[in-house]
Amino acid sequence: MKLAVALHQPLGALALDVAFTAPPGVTVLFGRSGSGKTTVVNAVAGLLKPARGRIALGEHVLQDSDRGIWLPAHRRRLGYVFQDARLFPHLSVHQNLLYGRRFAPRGAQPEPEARVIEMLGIGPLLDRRPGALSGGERQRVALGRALLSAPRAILADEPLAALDEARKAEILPYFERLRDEVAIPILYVSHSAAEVARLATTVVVLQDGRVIRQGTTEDVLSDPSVTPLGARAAGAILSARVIAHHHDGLTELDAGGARLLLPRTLHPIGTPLRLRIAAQEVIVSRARPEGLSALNILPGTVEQIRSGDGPGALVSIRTKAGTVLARITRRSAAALALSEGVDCHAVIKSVAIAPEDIGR
Amino acid sequence: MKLAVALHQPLGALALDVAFTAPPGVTVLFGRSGSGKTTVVNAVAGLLKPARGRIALGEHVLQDSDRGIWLPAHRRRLGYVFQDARLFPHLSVHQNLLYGRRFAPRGAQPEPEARVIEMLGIGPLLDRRPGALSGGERQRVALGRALLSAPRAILADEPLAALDEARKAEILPYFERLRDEVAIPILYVSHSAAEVARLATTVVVLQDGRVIRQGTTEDVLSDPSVTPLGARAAGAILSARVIAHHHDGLTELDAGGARLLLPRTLHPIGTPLRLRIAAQEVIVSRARPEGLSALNILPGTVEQIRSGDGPGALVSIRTKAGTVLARITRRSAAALALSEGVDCHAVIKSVAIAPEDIGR
Amino acid sequence: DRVTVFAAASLKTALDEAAAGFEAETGHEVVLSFAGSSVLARQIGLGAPADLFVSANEDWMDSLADGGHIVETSRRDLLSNRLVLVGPSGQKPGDMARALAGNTGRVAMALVDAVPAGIYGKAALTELGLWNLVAPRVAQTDNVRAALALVATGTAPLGIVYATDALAEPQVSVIAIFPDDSHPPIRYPAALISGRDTEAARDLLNYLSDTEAQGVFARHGFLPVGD
Amino acid sequence: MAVLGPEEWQAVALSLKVSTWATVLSLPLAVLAAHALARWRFPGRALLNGLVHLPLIMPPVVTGYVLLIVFGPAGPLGRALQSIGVVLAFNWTGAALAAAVMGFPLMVRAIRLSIEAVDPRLEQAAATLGASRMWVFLTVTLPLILPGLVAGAILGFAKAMGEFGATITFVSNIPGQTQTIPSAIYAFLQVPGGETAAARLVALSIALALGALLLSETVARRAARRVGGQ
Amino acid sequence: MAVLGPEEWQAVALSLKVSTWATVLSLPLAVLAAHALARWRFPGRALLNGLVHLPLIMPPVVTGYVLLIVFGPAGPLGRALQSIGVVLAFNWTGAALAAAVMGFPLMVRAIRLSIEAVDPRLEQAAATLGASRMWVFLTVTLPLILPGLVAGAILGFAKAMGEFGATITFVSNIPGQTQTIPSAIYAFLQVPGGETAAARLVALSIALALGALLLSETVARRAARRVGGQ
Ligand SMILES: Nc1ncnc2c1ncn2[C@@H]1O[C@H](COP(=O)(O)OP(=O)(O)OP(=O)(O)O)[C@@H](O)[C@H]1O
Ligand SMILES: Nc1ncnc2c1ncn2[C@@H]1O[C@H](COP(=O)(O)OP(=O)(O)OP(=O)(O)O)[C@@H](O)[C@H]1O
Ligand code: MOO
Ligand SMILES: [Mg+2]
Ligand SMILES: [Mg+2]
Repeated sequence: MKLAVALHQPLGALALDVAFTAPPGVTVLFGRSGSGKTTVVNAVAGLLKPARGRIALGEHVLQDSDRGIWLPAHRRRLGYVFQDARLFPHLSVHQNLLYGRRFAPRGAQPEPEARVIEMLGIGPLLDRRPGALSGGERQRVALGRALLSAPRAILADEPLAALDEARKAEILPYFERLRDEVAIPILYVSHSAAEVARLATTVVVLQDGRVIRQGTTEDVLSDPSVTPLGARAAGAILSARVIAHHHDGLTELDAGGARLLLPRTLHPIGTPLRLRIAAQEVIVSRARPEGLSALNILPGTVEQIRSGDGPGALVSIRTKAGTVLARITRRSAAALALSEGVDCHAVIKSVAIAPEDIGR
Repeated sequence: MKLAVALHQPLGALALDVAFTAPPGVTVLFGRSGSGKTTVVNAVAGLLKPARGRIALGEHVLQDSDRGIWLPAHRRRLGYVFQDARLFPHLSVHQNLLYGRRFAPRGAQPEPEARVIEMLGIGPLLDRRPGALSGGERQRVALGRALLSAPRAILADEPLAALDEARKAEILPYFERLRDEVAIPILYVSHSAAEVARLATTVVVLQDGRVIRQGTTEDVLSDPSVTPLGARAAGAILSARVIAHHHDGLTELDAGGARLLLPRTLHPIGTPLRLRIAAQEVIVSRARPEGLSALNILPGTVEQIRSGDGPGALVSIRTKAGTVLARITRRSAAALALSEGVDCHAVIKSVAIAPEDIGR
Repeated sequence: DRVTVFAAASLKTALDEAAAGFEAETGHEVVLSFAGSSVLARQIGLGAPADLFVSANEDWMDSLADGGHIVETSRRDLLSNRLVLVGPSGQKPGDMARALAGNTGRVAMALVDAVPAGIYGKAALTELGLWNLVAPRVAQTDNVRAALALVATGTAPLGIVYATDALAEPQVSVIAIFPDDSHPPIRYPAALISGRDTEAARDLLNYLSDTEAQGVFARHGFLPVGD
Repeated sequence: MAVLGPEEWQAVALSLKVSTWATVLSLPLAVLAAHALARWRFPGRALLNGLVHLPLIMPPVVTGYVLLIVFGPAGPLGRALQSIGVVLAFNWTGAALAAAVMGFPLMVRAIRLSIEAVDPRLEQAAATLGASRMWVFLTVTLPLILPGLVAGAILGFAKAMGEFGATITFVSNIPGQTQTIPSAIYAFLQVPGGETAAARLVALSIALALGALLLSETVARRAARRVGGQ
Repeated sequence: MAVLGPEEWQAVALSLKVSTWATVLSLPLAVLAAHALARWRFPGRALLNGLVHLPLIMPPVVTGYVLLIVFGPAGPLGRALQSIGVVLAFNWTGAALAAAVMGFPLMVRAIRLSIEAVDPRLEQAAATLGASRMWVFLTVTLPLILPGLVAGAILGFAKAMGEFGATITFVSNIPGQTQTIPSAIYAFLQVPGGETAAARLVALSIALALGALLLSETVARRAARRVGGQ
């Protein structure tokens, strides 16, 4: 089942005009502040009635302005996780979780309550009031509440933006589990490249109310022409698998035959992981460098070099592990005589792969 | 004139018990959420009356519980910049700026209005209402408002925390100018290592209501035993001076005789800068590496190696530019046979020096 | 000059007309304030700036006299009136007792312990042996005109008011007249207020006792004193 | 306080009954009106607002008179109600109606303010979870405005305890049936020497209303704390 | 609406005068009381709250009677005021006092709510800039509660326009001197056939009060917008 969205809505100076499809898995809506992300999600949720549009979830039409169809929010059965949780302050955590259940249609099969509570680790909180929860706990409960309403899709508008790093790290894994264990489309708004890398199966990039790019996460994030977040967001996603945990605290991964070392993760051996390697953390070398502290050295071939107005250049290097992006200075690119087809090495520090950039 | 603070105050489970001195310049109060930073600042401001304590600004006693002295907030003449700006919504920007002036004592010499407005770049905003300002503009006005009340010290409680990266980058320089141009103590709360690196002259580290470390910025931030922010916060501060702007978009700096290249900054030639080099961005090499894209290679000597439980080790390398910290894996440290006194090179990518880590 | 008169509510229509005559004749200005005699007496007792008080019974005038609030020498009975049982317009005249017994509806009266019309009414019913029959059904109002309104609007089927009230209100009909001897004689005593006995007030009091004004009152159904 | 006579006790009991019913019955309507004024945009909103405020603006005697004309035995609504067995005129039910009408604007104002303070984003959240407008109101808005609701109700109750002008005009002053505390006080004040009895009742009615008021502040504070968390 | 007679015009003019003065003079006191109830913690707070609410709770006639006893020519305060040339009883000034007293609780409630809505952090900010308690109130709190202040004032004004029971008891019903619109209406209702004249005045007084109410909502909305930014 996929979510198909096509909208037109004048918004102040901006005209929102988007069309995209969100397949099962996580579709991240990505873009600068003010680009229209929240507006799109609210339109999908039915909290806002766009001037024209067609929104359908599989066969189920939520809006079709041509045919005069518009379902109100409470009949759409979409689980919305808001940036600010919006838990009901007068209800306990447990009552919050069960809130949507009574409105679910008889036939609906919500996730079993026990499973959701276990998955989100909120068992110990059930009797508390939302006022007594930390920000991270609050968002987990909000997620649980949405799930237990037996939704046909999940909408999440920057659910982690209000949280500090520690809290973010606490919640991201729950969204991962959701993506992997629940087979409904998730539309997720974010402007964190790390979140995109960890969660997204599909990325839709918005700019000034328009979709400027739409595709798989690997494609979109490694496309240097997509700079809604500035050059610093560029990075490549590698798929890998845990093959060993070493005694000195490092975890070894296999990525398409190449070996990577990073600080120990808690994932058991065999777990498939997605790594985001930020382009600015990668050093390029023509010869295989020796005697460096960096442990990961991937041989490869230059696929493409793009440079803009600034001092930087973005080099894509095809390696066994996949395409790696490196942001270096134009001066270095010249000094190393890099050009398409040239052989080189991508040098990556183990410790430069940040914990929040490692996901399943 | 310096601010001397000694406080005791039970706070829920916590007992706040701190004593420190803030000399002119910026003293950053640094510590985890809940460690008591805001409570300290509020006590200094007089918004909270600690159970026991002595707070004095030079000769001027603000509180001395032993002698029964306690000045109410409005008689302390401290400029408080709040995290949430707290501009008066019913007054224009200009009226907000002038608010404190009428309460300043006859003798006080507030900063000249024109100079503050110019320094903060808020001239074009004067007639607007706070509601129509962006977050960054709002904090600048709040800073100006505090300055124009002719304060004897400035207090700032995470003034940038609510802002996104772009806004932060917009305001930090104003605090720098304040530090360099106004000769009063500034007590600044933050938990961003980058902010500390750019602004602080003195750092006071709080943990669970106690001061666990207090000293110059260089000392505190490069001390791996101080980990209120986790290992990733470790980094060294280098002092440098702009010596050239190159055509390919790079700026060349001189740091104690060593040359550094980084993406162009707007500072004119001759400007002294402080750079924070995050430890995890530094690669260590025994031999001088050749053919790498990294442009900055500083020769030096290993001063110290510290490792904890994890897979990482923190290497201090004494270079001409100053001490540089590198966070590498223990495996690499062993492979490179690093030990105290060994010669090595610190390899730093130009593009890895983030714009927010460069300050004056 | 200006004369301020506090007068019983039942005098409203007639006294308005008589006062206008006085104004035309003398050029003085008359300000009239009407309410239940009880309210007015209390206010005068507490210093209200009335020059002349016309009560609807002797008791309230007596209570002012006891407090020294009136000029005793000026006191005189101005008018008399009769008490009637009324019903909605169209009601046929009939026997008092039968009308009261034959209808189980409310009987509207002014406050039976305070307002003159109520006091007279209660006395008359008691005298006629009807009080016990009527008492549980009495609906009391703060003055006699309010009781009249209850009958006029059809809220109460019966009411006890002055004959003059019944005459003024086309929406009600008189069912029966209470015998004069069933209650203390209805008197409207008038007196000047102590310390305020101006020439104009004295003139007005005299004017009201005089034939011209008495003619006006008669036209509104009031009876001369001593009738 | 001296002991009250049986007639005075009757007045007290009646006043409590009348005020309680007036409050309980007008509360749902007040909530509805407050909700409409706070949240809905519809033509005639200003008119509704004015209508709700009328009893505050009009002299109570006039309000009573209007009630008499409309709900009296000869009035259009009065006749209709009578035909289904509801008698208002000269009945304690009529006193309750008068008290309810007079207290209505106060209730609506208090409740409206508390509705305006409810975060509409919580209501949106409830809608996305499947709750229809009605359910959103019952399960989210209503519990959240509880403090304001209680405050409004008790204010209305206090007002009802003191209502006089409209009551005596509409239902007269019949001991044991429509003689509320204020009517009894008024009657006492009219009789020479009645001041002591009147003062007794005044003190009692003030004590009752202040008690209610204190109760309302306590309940409101407690409800606010409950909603606020912990 | 038919043209009003001179006596009716007098009543209208008097009512406007009385209500205006009542509102203007009681407003500062209402602000003070509201501020104390909203922000200060002091012994006797509950008592003050009760006292403020008394006129809402007591039958208006009783309030008027109390005023008469205290401020009448024979009353303790009345005599003191009279010696400095201020006469309240049976004077339009007394009508203003009665109206002010009766409208007071409504004003205080409205203003108190708006004070409670002011972010105390703004007041703290003002204190750190050197403003004493008094200045904080004048330069921050007061401007921010303007909408509530206006709403409260107009509500008090509307109530004053309709006040009857306390007024007629305290100052009687003397045309041209103390006969306000409600007293005039009452007088008309006493006369058979006076309903038309009464209805005219009722309509006028409703129009005036509703106008004020509408004005208050507009002014409050505009002030809220001004404070909200842009
Ligand atoms: N009701 C409205 N009326 C007019 N303009 C609006 C309205 N709501 C939103 N906008 C404007 O529409 C644009 C898109 O807003 P939206 O909230 O969808 O952005 P966003 O991408 O979610 O931003 P952010 O990342 O800051 O949440 C913004 O420029 C915003 O100012
Ligand atoms: N009024 C209070 N009563 C009880 N505990 C309090 C109170 N105010 C603060 N605390 C507690 O005191 C501790 C210190 O709080 P404080 O706000 O000073 O921390 P902080 O260092 O400023 O944190 P943050 O970085 O989150 O702003 C926290 O544990 C907090 O929960
Ligand atoms: O005229 Mo009266 O004083 O109502 O009986
Ligand atoms: Mg948004
Ligand atoms: Mg804090």
